[in-house]
Amino acid sequence: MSNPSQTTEVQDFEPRIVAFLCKWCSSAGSDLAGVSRIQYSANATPITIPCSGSVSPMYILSAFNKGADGVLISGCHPGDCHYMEGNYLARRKLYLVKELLQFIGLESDRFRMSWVSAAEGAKFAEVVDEFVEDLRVLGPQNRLKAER
Amino acid sequence: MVNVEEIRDYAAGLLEKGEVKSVLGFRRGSASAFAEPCTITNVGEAASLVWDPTCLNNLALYLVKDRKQQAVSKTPDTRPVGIVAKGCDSRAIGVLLQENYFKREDVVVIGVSCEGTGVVDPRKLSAKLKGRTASRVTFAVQGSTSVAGGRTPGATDGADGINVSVYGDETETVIPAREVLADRCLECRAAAPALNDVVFGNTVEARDFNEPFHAAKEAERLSEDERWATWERHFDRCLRCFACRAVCPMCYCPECVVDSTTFVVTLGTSAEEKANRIRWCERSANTSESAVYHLTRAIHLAGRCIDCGECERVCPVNIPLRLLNTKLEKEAFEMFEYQAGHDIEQASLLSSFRDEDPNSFIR
Amino acid sequence: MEKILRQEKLREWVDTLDDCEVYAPAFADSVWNFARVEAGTDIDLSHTNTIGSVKAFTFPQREVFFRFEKKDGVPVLTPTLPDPKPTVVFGVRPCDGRGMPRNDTVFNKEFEDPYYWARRNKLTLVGLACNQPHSPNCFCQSVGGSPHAEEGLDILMTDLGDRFHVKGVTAKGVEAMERGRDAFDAVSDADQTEVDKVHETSRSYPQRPIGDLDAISEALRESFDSPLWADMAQHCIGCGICTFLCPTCHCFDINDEVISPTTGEGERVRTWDNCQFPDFTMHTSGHNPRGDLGSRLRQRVNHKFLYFVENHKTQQCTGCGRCITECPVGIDIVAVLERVGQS
Amino acid sequence: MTKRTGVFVCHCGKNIAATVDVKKVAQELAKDDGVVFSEDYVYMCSDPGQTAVIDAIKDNNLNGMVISCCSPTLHEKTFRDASELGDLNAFQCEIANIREQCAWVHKDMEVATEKALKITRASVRRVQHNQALEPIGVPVTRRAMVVGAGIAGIQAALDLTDAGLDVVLVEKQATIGGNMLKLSETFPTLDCSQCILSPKMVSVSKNSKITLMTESEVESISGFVGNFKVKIKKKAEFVDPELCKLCDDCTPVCPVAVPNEYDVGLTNRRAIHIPFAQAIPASFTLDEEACLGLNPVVCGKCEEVCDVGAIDYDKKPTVTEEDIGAIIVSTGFDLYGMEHMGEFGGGRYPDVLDGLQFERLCSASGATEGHIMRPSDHKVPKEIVFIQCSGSRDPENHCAYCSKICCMYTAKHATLYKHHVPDGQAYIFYIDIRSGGKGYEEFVQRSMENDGVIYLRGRVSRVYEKDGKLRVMGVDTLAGRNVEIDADMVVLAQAMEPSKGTAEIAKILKIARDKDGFLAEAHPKLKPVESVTAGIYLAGAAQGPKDIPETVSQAGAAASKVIALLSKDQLAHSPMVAKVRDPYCTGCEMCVDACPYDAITLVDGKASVNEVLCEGCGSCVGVCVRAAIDVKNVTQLQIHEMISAIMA
Repeated sequence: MSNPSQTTEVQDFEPRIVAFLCKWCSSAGSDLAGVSRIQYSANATPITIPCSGSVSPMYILSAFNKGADGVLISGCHPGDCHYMEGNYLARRKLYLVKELLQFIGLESDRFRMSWVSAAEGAKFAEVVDEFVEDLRVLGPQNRLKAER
Repeated sequence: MVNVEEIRDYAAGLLEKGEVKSVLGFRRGSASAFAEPCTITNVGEAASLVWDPTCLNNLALYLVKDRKQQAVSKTPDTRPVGIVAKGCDSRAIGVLLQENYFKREDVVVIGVSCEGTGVVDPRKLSAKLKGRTASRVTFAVQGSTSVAGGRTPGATDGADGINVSVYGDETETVIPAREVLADRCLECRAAAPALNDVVFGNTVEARDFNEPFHAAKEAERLSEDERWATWERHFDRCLRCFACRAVCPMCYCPECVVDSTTFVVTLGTSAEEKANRIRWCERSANTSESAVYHLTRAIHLAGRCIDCGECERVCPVNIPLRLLNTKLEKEAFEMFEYQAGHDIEQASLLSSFRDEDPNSFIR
Repeated sequence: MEKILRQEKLREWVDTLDDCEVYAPAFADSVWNFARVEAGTDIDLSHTNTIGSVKAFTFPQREVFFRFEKKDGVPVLTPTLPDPKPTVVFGVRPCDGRGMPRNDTVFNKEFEDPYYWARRNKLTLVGLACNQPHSPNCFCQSVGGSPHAEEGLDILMTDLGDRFHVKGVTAKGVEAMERGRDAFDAVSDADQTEVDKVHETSRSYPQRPIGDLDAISEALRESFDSPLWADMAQHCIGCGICTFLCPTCHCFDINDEVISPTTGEGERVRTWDNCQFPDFTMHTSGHNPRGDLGSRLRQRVNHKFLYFVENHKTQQCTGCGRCITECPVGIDIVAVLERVGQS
Repeated sequence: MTKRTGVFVCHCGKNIAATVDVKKVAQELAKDDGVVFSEDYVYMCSDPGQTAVIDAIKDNNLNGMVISCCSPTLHEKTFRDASELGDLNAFQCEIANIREQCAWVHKDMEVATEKALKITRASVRRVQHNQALEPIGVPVTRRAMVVGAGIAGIQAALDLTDAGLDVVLVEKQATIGGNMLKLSETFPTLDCSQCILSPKMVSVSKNSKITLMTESEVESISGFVGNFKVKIKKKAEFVDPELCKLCDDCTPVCPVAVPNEYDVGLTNRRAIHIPFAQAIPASFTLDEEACLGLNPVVCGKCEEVCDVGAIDYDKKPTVTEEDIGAIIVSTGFDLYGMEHMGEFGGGRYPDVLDGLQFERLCSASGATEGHIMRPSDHKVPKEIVFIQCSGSRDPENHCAYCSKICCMYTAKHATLYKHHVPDGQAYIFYIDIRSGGKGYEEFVQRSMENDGVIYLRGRVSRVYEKDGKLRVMGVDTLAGRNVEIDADMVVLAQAMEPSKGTAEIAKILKIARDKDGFLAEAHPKLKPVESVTAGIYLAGAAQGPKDIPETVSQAGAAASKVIALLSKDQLAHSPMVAKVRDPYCTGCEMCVDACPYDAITLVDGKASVNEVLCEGCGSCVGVCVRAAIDVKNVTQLQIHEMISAIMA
C-alpha cells in the first residue's frame, strides 16, 4: 500500500481521472469552458455518454480497477435532464455506489459526482481542478487497482 | 411454537391433492448436524421433513432452478411448487415475483415463523468450538433439549440456549442462543413470512436482539484505513468459488456480468460477440479482481437483497459478504424508504427515484 | 530419524529455519488456514484441519506463466518462472500429505510442469498425525490412508500431550530436523510405546466406510448413464467449494490478462478452474457435453474413484472430508458412493 | 471483420496545433491496432479537408473513421456527411473533441498532447465497435396541435393552416386571446390591442381547418414525433354554443357574482357569463365552480329564462383522442403574484395595482371604460408611481431573471396616464432602462420629454398607506438622496412567470423546464423553438419573457418548423437507440420502469424496445443488472474499451 505522505510522491504525482460527462449538459459545459478559454488541469480525460443515467456502476469499478486515481460523473442539474429523469436515476444509483466504496474503505475523495449545466463552463473547470487537488493529497490509488 | 408435524401434514396434503408437483423443505442429512434441502414429490416422504434451527438454506433458490429447468425442458412440468419459507425466504420469493421471474400461482408458500429466534450460524459455532465440528445442534429450553426439534414459544430475549454436541466429545454444551444465532436473525425485522399461503408459528413482534443493520453500522464505525485493511484482507482471501453467487436466489442471471461461469451462447450469437465479451475483471483470485466481483455483486443486489445471509453462510473462507448487502439495504431504507421483498408491485430501487433523494453529496 | 520435541521447544526448532518461509495453521475469521509464521512467534498446532488444503503451496490459485508486450509490432515474451524461498509448512494433516504425491503425478506425467516443480522442490511438509478424527466426515482409512500416514510428508509429528514425537520421513525432512537438532531429545522406549498406542487408538475410531474400492470403481463405470446422478445433484448449486478446497483437485484455466491494450502488455495467467462450473466444458459453439449438474457431480466422483484409478492405480481422494463438510447443501461424496454401490 | 480505422487530427489552424502536437498524435495512433491511416491536416472542416476524408476512406477501404477536432456539436454532421460521400456509413464516423475539451483549456504542450492522444485513442476504440446504422423511418400524421390560444397560439395555428395543415387548437379558458386581449394599447406604436388581435381571433373561428377546443386541457399523450396520440379533456359544455344567441337574458337572473378574470378582478361577473363581448367562440358559458344550478334544487334560474333551451346542467366533461403529428406549446404567462410584494402593499391596498390591472383601467372595454381612477374611491390619481422590476432581477427574494417587457410597458403606462390625466404626475422607479427594439428607445425618450415622466433610478424600499395616500419610500441613486412620494396610485411592473399549469403540461408532454419554470428550448442558440422532445415546439412567453412582436415571430418560427417536419412522408429518427440482448433478458422490468419515454414493454417475457419512442438516453442500460440492454454505438463494450484506452 502506498504512503501518500511521502512528499516526493505527492509532488511528482499526476492523478489520472476518468470523467464521464453527459452529452447535453456537462460535456456542453466543458465545451463552454473551452470556448471561454478557461484553463484547468489536464488530468481528467472525458468520456461523453448520453446521460448520467446511463452510467453503469461497472464503469466506475472498471476505471478504478484499471488504475484511475479518481472517477468523475457529471450530469445535468436536477430538473434539467435532457431526458427528464436520467439524472435522478443516476443520483440514486451513484449515491449507493459512493456509499459502498466508502464502506469498503476506498478513500471517499476518489469518487465524485457533479451537476454541470451547459452554461457552467467555469464550474466544470473548478470541479476538475478541485478534484485534482484533492487527489494529489491522496496520492496514487492502489486499493482497487489491479496488481498486474 | 412450530410443530413440525403440522408442516409435514400440510406438505403431504398438498401432494395428496395434487396441488403441487413437489415440496421444497428440509431433511436430516448425512453430512453434518445441519439440515439439508430436499425436494419431496410423494406423500410418504413428507415424514422426513424437519424444522429446527439448523434449517439454514433459503430454498427460494430452488424455485429459480426449477424455472430454469422448465425453460429448457422439452416436456415442462408447470405445476406449482410448494416451499417451506422463513421470513427472509418469503421476501426472496417477493422479489422474484416483483421481477416477474415466476407467477404467484406457480408457488405455494408454506410459511414458517422464526418466532423469537432464528437459525444457527455455523461459522459462529465453529468459532466457539475453535474449528471443531458440532455433531448435534438443538434448541434448548432452560437447559433441557426440546422435543422433536420444536422451538421455544415466544422466546424473545435469546436467553434460551442451543444444545451442542461436539464430534468426538459426547458431553453436551449449552450456548446462549444470541451468541450463535446468525447475524441476519439477530437483526431480522420480519421473522414471520408476510407472503404466504399458510404460516406455522406465531408472529412475534418484539425480538429483543440487535437493531436492524447492526453489523453494518458497526463496520461503518471503523476508520477509512481500518475499513480498507479489513476488506483488503477479505477480498484477498476470496477463492472465487462463486458459492456466494451460486447460492443467491437473486443471482439468477443467465450469465453473470462480472465473472461468468455460464456463457450464454445461442445459435444467434455471432463470432463478433463471442470475441468481444467484456472482461470487467479477470479470473485471478487477487484483491483487485475479487473486489470488482464482490462490489458488482453488492450493487447489483441493491434493493433486491432480502438478507437471507446465504452468501455469508456458504463462504468457505468466511468473508462477511452480507455486510456489503446490508450496508446498501440500510441506505435504501434510510435514504429512500425502500425495502426489498415487501411489495411485489413497487418499482425496483434503482429504476425509481424521489425528488428528495440525497443531493448534497453532488458537487 | 525419530526424535522427541517438547512442546516448549517447538519454537526453538522453528526459529532455526530462519532462511525459510514457515507456514502453520492459524485460526482467523473463524476458520483454520495456513498462515505465514513470523520469526519468534508461536505455532498453534491445536487445529482441526485447515479450510484450504496444502495444494496451494505448489499450485497457487494464480500463477503467471509469462509476461508479454508488443515492441515495434512484434510480440515479446518474458518468462516468469517462480523462484520461491525454501518453504516449510507445519501442521499438515496426513490426508493433505497424501494429496501431494497424487498432484506430483499429475504435474509430472508426460510433461513436467516447471511452475509446479519450482515450488514443489522448495517445499517441506511437516505433518501432524490426527490423534482422533476432527469431524464425522473424515474417511482417510476408507481410502487407504491412515490418521498417521507418512505418504507425501517430509516429517510426521505426533502429539503426545506435553511433547511431540517427530519422525523424519524424507531426506528433506531429516535435514530440517538436523538444523534444529539442539531442540530435540532422543526417543525413549516409553515414548515409542506411547506413540504406537496413540497411533493405534487413532485408527480405532469409526470412520465412514466406503467398502471395496475396486468394486466402487466398477460400480461407477457401470452407472455412468444412471439417473441417480441427476437425483443426487438435485440440490447442487454448482459452486466451486468442493473442488477448490480439495487437496487433489488440480484443474486450471489459462487466460491472458491484458494490462494495456495499447502497448499490448499483459500476463498469461493460470488460475484454478472447476469441473462444477458450467463453462468448464462448454464449447465455443455453445454446446456443453456436461450441461447439467448431474454429469458434473459424476465427473468429480468418477475422477476421484475411477479415472484416476485407471490412470494412476490409486484413488485420488484422500478422505479429508472437506467437500462434505463445506458443501452448502449437504452433498456427501461418501453417501454418493454408497448409493452408486447399492444401485 | 478486420478493423480498418482511419484517423484525422485537425490543427484547426493554430487553435489546436498551438497546444497539441497534432503530428505526434497522428503518428502515435498510426501504431494502434486496426489503425491503417492516421494523418493530420490544417483545417479538416474546409472543403479540401472533407475531400481528404472521402479520399482516405476510399483509398484505404476504411470501415471506421475518427476525426480528432472540435466539439461534435459543431462538425459531427459535416464529417458524417463526408463519410457517406466516401461510402462509409455515417455512424462509423466519430468525433474526438481535442479542441474545447483539450487544446483550449490547457497550456502545456506535452500534457495537452498526452490528453489529446487519450481522447482520440478512446474514440478509435469506440469506433472500432460501431455498427453501421440507418435512420429509422417513421410515418407522419399531417395534423398539428397548438396548446394555448393567446397571440402565440393563434398566430401559429393560422400559419399552420396557411400551409394546408389541420390544426387542433386547445385553450383552457372559455375564449381564445390570452393576455393580449386584456391590453389596452401596445408599445411602441400605441395601437389598440384588441383591434389588432380580434381579426385574428375571428380568422380562427372562421377557419375550417382549425378545430377549436376551448375550456379544454391536454390530459395525456402517447406516441412519438409524427405520431402522437393526444387525449384532450373538455369541460362540460353546459351552454350549447350552437344554440346560444347571445341575448344575455341569463346573466341578470344569475344570483352568483365572482371576480371577472378578464378584468383582472377589478369587476365582477356572474356564474353564467360571456368572457367579453367579442369572445371566440361567441357564446355564453357557465362557470362550473361558481354556479349553484348544477344542484337543481338550489337554483335553475338561467335555464328557466333561456328561450332557446341552450342550457343543460346535466352535460358531462368529454375526452377526445386526436392523432397529431407535431405540437406547439404556447401556454403563455401569468404575472408574478402581488401577494409576494408585501413591502409594496401588493394584495393589501386596493390602489396598488399590477400592470395588467392598469391595462384594464386604461382600456375602453374595461370597467372604467378607459378612465383611470382609483379602485378604492374612484378618484382620478394625480400622483402615480410605477415601480419597475417588481419581483424581477431579485434572485434573493423573487425571480432572478429580467422580465424583459416591463421597461417598455411602464413607459407606455406613464404615457397613457398622461394622455388620460394631463395634469397628473407620473414617477417611475427603475434599475436600468432596457429598450432594445425597433422604436423602443425613442418611445421611452418621448415619455420623458413629451409627457414629463420623472424617471428615478433606484429601488423602492416600502409602500404604505398614510392619510389616504400611498407613501412610496425610495431612493434616487443618481442624485444620491432618499425619495418619498405621496402617491394616489402605485403600479407594480410585476415579473412574468410561466402560466399556472405550465409544470403540469410540461410533465404530460415530457418536455423540460428551465430553472425558472419556463419551458426549456432544446438549445439556447441553435434550437430556440424546439423543445427537448422531438416533434414538440415552443412559442411565446411560456418559453421565456418576451413581447408581442417577438412572440409572433417565435410562433411563426415554430409553425414553420412544424410545417417543414410534416411536409415529409417519413421522419428520420436517430438509430442510436436501445437494443435488448435477448438471451440475457429475464423480463424483470427494471428498464421498463426506468425508461422516461415508455419505450420498453415486455413481449413474451422479454424487454422489447419501440425504436421510434426510444431517445437513446441509456437509463435502461444504467439499471439493467444483467447488461441485457445496450444503446447502439454507445455499448458497454465500447465504454469499457474507452476506459481501457484512457487508462492504458
